[in-house]
Amino acid sequence: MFARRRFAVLKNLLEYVGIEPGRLHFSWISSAEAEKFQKTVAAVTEDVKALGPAQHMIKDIRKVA
Amino acid sequence: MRNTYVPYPVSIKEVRVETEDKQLKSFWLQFLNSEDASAFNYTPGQFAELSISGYGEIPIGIASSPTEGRDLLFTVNKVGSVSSRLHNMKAGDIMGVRGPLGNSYPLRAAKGKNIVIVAGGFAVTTLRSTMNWLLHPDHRGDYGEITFIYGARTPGMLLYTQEWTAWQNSGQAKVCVTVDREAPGWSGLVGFVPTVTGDVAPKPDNAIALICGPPIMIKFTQPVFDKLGWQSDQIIMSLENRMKCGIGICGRCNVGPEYVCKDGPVFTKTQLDKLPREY
Amino acid sequence: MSQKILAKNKLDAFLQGLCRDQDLFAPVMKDGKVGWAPVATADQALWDFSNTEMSPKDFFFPQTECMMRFKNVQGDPQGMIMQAEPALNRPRVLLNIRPCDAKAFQVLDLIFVQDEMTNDLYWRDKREKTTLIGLACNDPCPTCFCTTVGSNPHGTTGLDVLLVDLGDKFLAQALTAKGEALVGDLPAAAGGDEAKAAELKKAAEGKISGGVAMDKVNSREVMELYDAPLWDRVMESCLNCGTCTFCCPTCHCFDIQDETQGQDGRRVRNWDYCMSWLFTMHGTGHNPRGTKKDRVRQRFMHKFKYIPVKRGGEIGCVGCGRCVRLCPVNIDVRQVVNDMNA
Amino acid sequence: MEAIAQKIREAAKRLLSEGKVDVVIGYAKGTVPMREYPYFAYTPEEAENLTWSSFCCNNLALYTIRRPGRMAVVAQGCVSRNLVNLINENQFKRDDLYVIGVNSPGMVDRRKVQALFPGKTITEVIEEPEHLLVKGQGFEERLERKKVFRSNCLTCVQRNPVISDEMIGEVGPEGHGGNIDKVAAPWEKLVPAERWTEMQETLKDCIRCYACRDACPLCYCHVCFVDEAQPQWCGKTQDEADVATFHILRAFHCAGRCTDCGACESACPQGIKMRRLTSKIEKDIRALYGYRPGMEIGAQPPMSLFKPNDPQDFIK
Repeated sequence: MFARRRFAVLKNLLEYVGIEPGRLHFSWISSAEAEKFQKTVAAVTEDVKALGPAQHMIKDIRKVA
Repeated sequence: MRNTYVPYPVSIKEVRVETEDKQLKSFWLQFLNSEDASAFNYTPGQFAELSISGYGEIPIGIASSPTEGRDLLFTVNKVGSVSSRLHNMKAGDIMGVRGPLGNSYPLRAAKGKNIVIVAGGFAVTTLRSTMNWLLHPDHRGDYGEITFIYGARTPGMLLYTQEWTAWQNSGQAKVCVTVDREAPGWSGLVGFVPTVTGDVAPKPDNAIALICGPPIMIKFTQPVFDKLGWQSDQIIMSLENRMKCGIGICGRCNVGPEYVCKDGPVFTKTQLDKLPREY
Repeated sequence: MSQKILAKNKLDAFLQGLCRDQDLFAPVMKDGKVGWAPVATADQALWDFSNTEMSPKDFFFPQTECMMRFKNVQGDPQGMIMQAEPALNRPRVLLNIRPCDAKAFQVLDLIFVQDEMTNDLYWRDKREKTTLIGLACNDPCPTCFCTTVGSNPHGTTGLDVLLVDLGDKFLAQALTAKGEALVGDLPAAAGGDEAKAAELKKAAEGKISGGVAMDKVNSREVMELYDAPLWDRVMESCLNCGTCTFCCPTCHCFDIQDETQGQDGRRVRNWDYCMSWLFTMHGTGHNPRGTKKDRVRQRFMHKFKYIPVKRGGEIGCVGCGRCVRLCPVNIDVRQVVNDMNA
Repeated sequence: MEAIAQKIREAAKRLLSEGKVDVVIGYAKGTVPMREYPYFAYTPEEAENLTWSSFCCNNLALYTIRRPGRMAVVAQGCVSRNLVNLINENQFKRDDLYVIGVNSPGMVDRRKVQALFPGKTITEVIEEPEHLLVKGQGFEERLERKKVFRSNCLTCVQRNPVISDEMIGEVGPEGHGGNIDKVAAPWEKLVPAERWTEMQETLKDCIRCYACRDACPLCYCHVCFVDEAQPQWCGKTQDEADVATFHILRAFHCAGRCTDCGACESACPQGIKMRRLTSKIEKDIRALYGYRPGMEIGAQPPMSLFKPNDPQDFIK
C-alpha cells in the first residue's frame, strides 16, 4: 500500500523526463494467483519488446569521448 | 616511455585457501610476457595493484621474495568487490599486476645489523617476503640475529605455517609464533603480540625492527619497544591506506605531505611522529 | 625571446594560422557564462572578460577519461588484457588563457610527472601537444589574489606566448620555441610598447586588493597547522560538496573505475574530491578522514602546506578566486589561509 | 532589512547570554557581494556578526541535523518548514530547538542580478526597501528587488515561519502573487519525445559536485545512494545516463518532503535549474495526496502513509 504511493510518484516522474510509460508496470498479484502472474509477465514482456531497446538511461561505454 | 597505469597481464598459476575462515586466499601469479617479468624488479616491502578487468584494482603487499623466482605471491583478504571477485577466480584465469609500487624495507641499509620482525594477522605478507629474502644464502651472512615474532587470533588463522616452521627448524632465525588464546592442538606460544614481544625483549643495540599489523597491535607494540630503549628511527612500520593510482597522484592515501603509495608504505617511527594520524 | 606586435585588425589572419593544423579553443560567452569552446575567428572568442567560470584543467585532465579498454571475455587470447587508449591525434592551442590558469598547469606538471613510475602519460601527452597563448589580466577582479601566491596578472609561467592588450593592438611576447614559431613573423614591438605593457602590469598588480600571507604557514611545522583550532570554525558551514575542488585549476584527485557492457570493458578515471566521505574510506569500514573537519582541513593543508613541503615551495593555489566566487557557503580561501598564518 | 538584522542580533545575544541555547545559527555577511553564509554564534559577541539581507539563500535547517545541544535557528517560511520536516522525521526534538522567526522578504537570485551586467564585476550591493543598489567597476544601477527574486521565492506560499518561538519584525504577506502551478513541471507541456532532450539540456553543465544534495536539508542519509559502492547504483562518469540517474533519483528521494526552498539551485556552481524536476514531484504530491510538506508538526509524511482510496489507475 505504501508502494502504491511511491510507484504513483515514480511512474509520473519517469514519464515526465521522457521514459516511455510502458517500461514501468505495477500489478497486485497474490502468491496464490499463479495464472495472473504468468499472464502479467507475458504481457509486460510483450509491451517492452514492442517498445524496442531503451533509448534513454543507457550508457554506451564503446563511444569514444 | 611506459604507461604505468596499464597492468602487466598475468595468469593465475595456483590458488590456495590460507585460513580456517576461508577469508584469505593466496594466489601465485605468472607473467604472460617474459619481458614484463624482467621489468618487474621488486624488493621486500613493496606492493602491487592487482587488476581484475571489469572490477578494478586493489593494492596488495607482495608476499613472495625476488629470491624465489619470477612468479609473484599475493595473499588477499576478502573484503570488497575486487577481492571477492578474485576469490572466485581459478588457476588459468587472466588478470593484471601493476607495479612494483612504493618503497621497501631498508634491508640494504641495515646490513650488519640484527633484525626484529613483528607481524600481526595477515599483515605478515610483506614480512614473509622479507624473511625469505633475508634467509637466502646470498643475504643471510650480511645480517646478525634475526627474530621473527608473529601472532594471529587462532592457529587456523596463521599464514604460511609450513614456511615459518621451516625457518624455525633451520636455526637461521629465532621464530616466535603466538596465538591469542589457548587452542586444542596448539603447543606454541599463547598471548598477544605486544606481550610476547615484551617477553622476547629484543635488544635495541645495532638493530632495526620491522612492524606490520593492524592499528591496534601497532598501538600496543610501540610502547613495548620504547620501554626496551628502542629509538624512533630504529622502528620501521608499513602503513595501509586506501590507494588508487599507486603512484602518488590521485590523492587518496595522502597523509600530511606524504603519499603512502609512493613515499611509503614503509616509514620510520620518526617520520610518522611528524604526520597526522590519517591512516 | 622576441617581443612582437599583433594588430587587432590582423587577429583573424593570426587565428587562421593557428587553426590550420591544430584545434583552437578560446573563452566564449555561452548562456551568460564564460566557458571554453572551439573558435575559428577572432569575434567568436572573448578578448575582454575576467576569467572562465570553470578552470581549463579538463583539457589535460578530463572529468571523465577512458584510460584503457579490454575485451570482457575470460578465456579469449586477448580477453581481460588492458590496452591503453590512443594518444591525442591533433595538437591544440588554447588562446586567451589567463596566466593564473597556465601557472596551475605547471604546478600540476610537478605532480603528474615526477619520475619514471609517476609519469602520467594521459596528462603528459595532452600537455606536450598543446600550445598556450595567454592573455594578461589588465583588470583583475576583487576575488583575485594571484600576486600573493606566486602568480601574476601578467605572469608568463607555463605559457608559450603572452598577449598584453595595449588598446589597439597586442604586445605578443614569445616565451618558448613553440611560441616563437607562432609569433616570429609578426612585426617587432617598439620600446614604447614594452614600456606601456610594463605600466599595465604594474597597474594590474596594484588592483589586487586582498590576498593571503604565507610566511608563518611556511615556517610552521605540519602538525602545528594541523592541530590549530581554526579548523573547528572553518568546517562548520562547509557542505562537503565538490564545488571548490571541481572549479579549482590545481585540484587533481581522481578515482579509477571499471565499466563493462557485454563484451566491452573500459577503465575510466573520474575527478574525485577530498571533501567526499567515500574518498578515503577503507574496505574494512575504517575511515582515516572520518569527520567533516578532517576533510575540510585536508583541502587547505594540501594546497598550502603539503604541496609546498613536497614540491620545493610551490603553492598548490594560483589565486584565481574561483572557489571564493562559487562556494555555496562562502568559505573564503583567503580568510582560511590568513587564519592559518595568524 | 538592517532593522530586522539588528533585532536578530539582539534576540541572539539575549538567548546566548541567558544560556537558553548553546548556539544561534543564522546568516553573516559574505566576503563577496550577494553571498551571505551560514554563521554559528556561540557567544553574545559573535552574535554581532549576524545579518539579514536579500541573499540569505542557504537553508539553515540543514545544520540542525545530528547537532547535539540546544540550538536557535533564524528561520523564514521555508527554513521553518524544513525544521518541521526534520522534527516529523524524528531528527531532533522540538524542545531542543528555538526558532527565531522572520518573514522572508523574498530572496534575490544573484545570477539574475549578474546576468544584467554581463562580463562586469559587481563589487557592492546595497539594500533599499524595494530596491537593490548595484555597484561595480565603472557602473551603478538601482534594481527592483521583485524583478530579481529567486524563482522559488516568486511562487512561495509560506513566507512567515510555520513555527516560531519569537517573531522578529512583522508578520508579512504569505505569498508574492506568483502561482507555482503555472511554472511547476515545465516539461509536462512537451510531447514525450522532447522531454528527455529538455532534461539533458537542463543538466548538461552538471559537474557532479553534489552541492545540490549537500545543501539540501532533506539529505541526511548516512550513506547517499550515489556514494554506495556495493552495489554501485549510479556511475560516476559525466555520461548523460549517469548524470540523469543522479538527478532523477535525488528528486525522487525528496518526494513528499521538498519544501521548494531553492537551496539546491542557489548552491549549484553551474546554475542548473534542478527545480524543474523537484517541482514536478511537489505538484504531484499536492494533486494526488493533498499534502504540502513541513506545514504542521505531527503531520504524517505522505510517502510513509496510505489511504484506501489512493489513486491507482496505473495498476494493472
